[in-house]
Amino acid sequence: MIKVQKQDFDVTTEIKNITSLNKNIGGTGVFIGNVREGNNSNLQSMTLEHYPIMTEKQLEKINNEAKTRWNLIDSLIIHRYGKLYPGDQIVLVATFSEHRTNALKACEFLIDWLKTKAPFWKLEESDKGNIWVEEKTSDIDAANKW
Amino acid sequence: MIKVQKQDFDVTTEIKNITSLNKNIGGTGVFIGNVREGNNSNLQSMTLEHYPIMTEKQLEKINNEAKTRWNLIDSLIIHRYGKLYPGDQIVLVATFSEHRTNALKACEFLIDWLKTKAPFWKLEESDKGNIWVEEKTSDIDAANKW
Amino acid sequence: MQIKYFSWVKEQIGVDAENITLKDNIETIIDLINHLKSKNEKYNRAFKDISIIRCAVNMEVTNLDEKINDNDEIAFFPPMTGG
Amino acid sequence: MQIKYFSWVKEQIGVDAENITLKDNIETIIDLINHLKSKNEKYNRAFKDISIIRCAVNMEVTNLDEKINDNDEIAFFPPMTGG
Repeated sequence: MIKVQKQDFDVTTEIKNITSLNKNIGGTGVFIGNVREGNNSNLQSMTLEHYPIMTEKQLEKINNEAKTRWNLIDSLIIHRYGKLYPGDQIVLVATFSEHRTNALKACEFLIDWLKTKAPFWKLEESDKGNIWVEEKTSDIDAANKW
Repeated sequence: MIKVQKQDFDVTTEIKNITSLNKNIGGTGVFIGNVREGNNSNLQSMTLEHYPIMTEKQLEKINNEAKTRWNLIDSLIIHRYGKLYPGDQIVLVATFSEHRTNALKACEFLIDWLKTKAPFWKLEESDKGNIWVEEKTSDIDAANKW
Repeated sequence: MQIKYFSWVKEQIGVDAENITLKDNIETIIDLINHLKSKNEKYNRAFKDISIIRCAVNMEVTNLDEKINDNDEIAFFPPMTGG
Repeated sequence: MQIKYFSWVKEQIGVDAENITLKDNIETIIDLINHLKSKNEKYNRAFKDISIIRCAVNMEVTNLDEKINDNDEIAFFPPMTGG
């Protein structure tokens, strides 16, 4: 399942919505991304812009790719947009499988692909002014390894 | 932090207890293990026995090993014991880092090591009778790869 | 044809979307970019370094040599930074 | 010396813990196992296949040739299945 939303999410609720439906889920892999305050720049806020409809299409595509590659009972991506503050949750990836290996690998894959293939752009508002976050070489490498 | 307990845990509460203390956490890796009903055996319950005090010592040791190997801001292991039912949560591993790679690798490591190095024994109560879960070769291999 | 802009591409051009009618000599995205650059300095600046421009045709990421036609939705943006 | 048993080792022996006084000829864990096996059939059955017996001395996992002494806490159990 895919959710692109402005509002926050509750990890327990989101996970139990799925595990309560299937008692054969033995392993759940989860990744949560938060806004970091940063060591030097003193971040005040971060605004996530996205490309509505294309975002949902891309997340759906990435999620389906994970389901093709690993034996998953279910998987979930929640990605927020709008203005967020240090400590706020940005993204949730959760993968549900009978056994842990599939869940953990798929979880890592999903967050790696989201980094470079989900149409979001991050504007950091800090002491240094407003700066658009640039693509990282390490993220491109991480996406390409799959 | 290590918790060995009979009672259930709430994932959101456990994670926020840590992320609320440090706004430089950018990535949280989580693994949740649940009791599986199983495909054939129709599991009724699972009783987890453990070796009090040694359990805490071992979990502490494993957790410290993760902190030595990866750059983590914090990490948490909660392991339940006692009688559990299909769908119940057994174990929570959560790793907190500035960036996702450290968190995800450490999370995978922790659950791999817990499988063969934490003094728990699982008794499955099903249609087939009461059977102690045996060590899996795949778990030994997973632990040895780190 | 509708064109959408995101992130600093949008900021430099000054609008988030616009409609244009394709001229006959515009067959690919790169033709479209050259056409836009000829309009004024804002476009010229936004598209100065084409290596950091990504584009989508009908919400699918494509290369700049992709053929386009009048009822396509085109989008220009910097590399994506999701997650 | 206190000895603790877990899982099916405990079930087969019939107690979860017991105190014994070390005899002079018992120097290692394997000596202790052989001593226990000589006591009765329950121990004999529990320790029949030594390859699936794990042990800890003072809550540290060790090998069966580990030296032991009278104030150690020894534990016998099958391979651990945590997580």
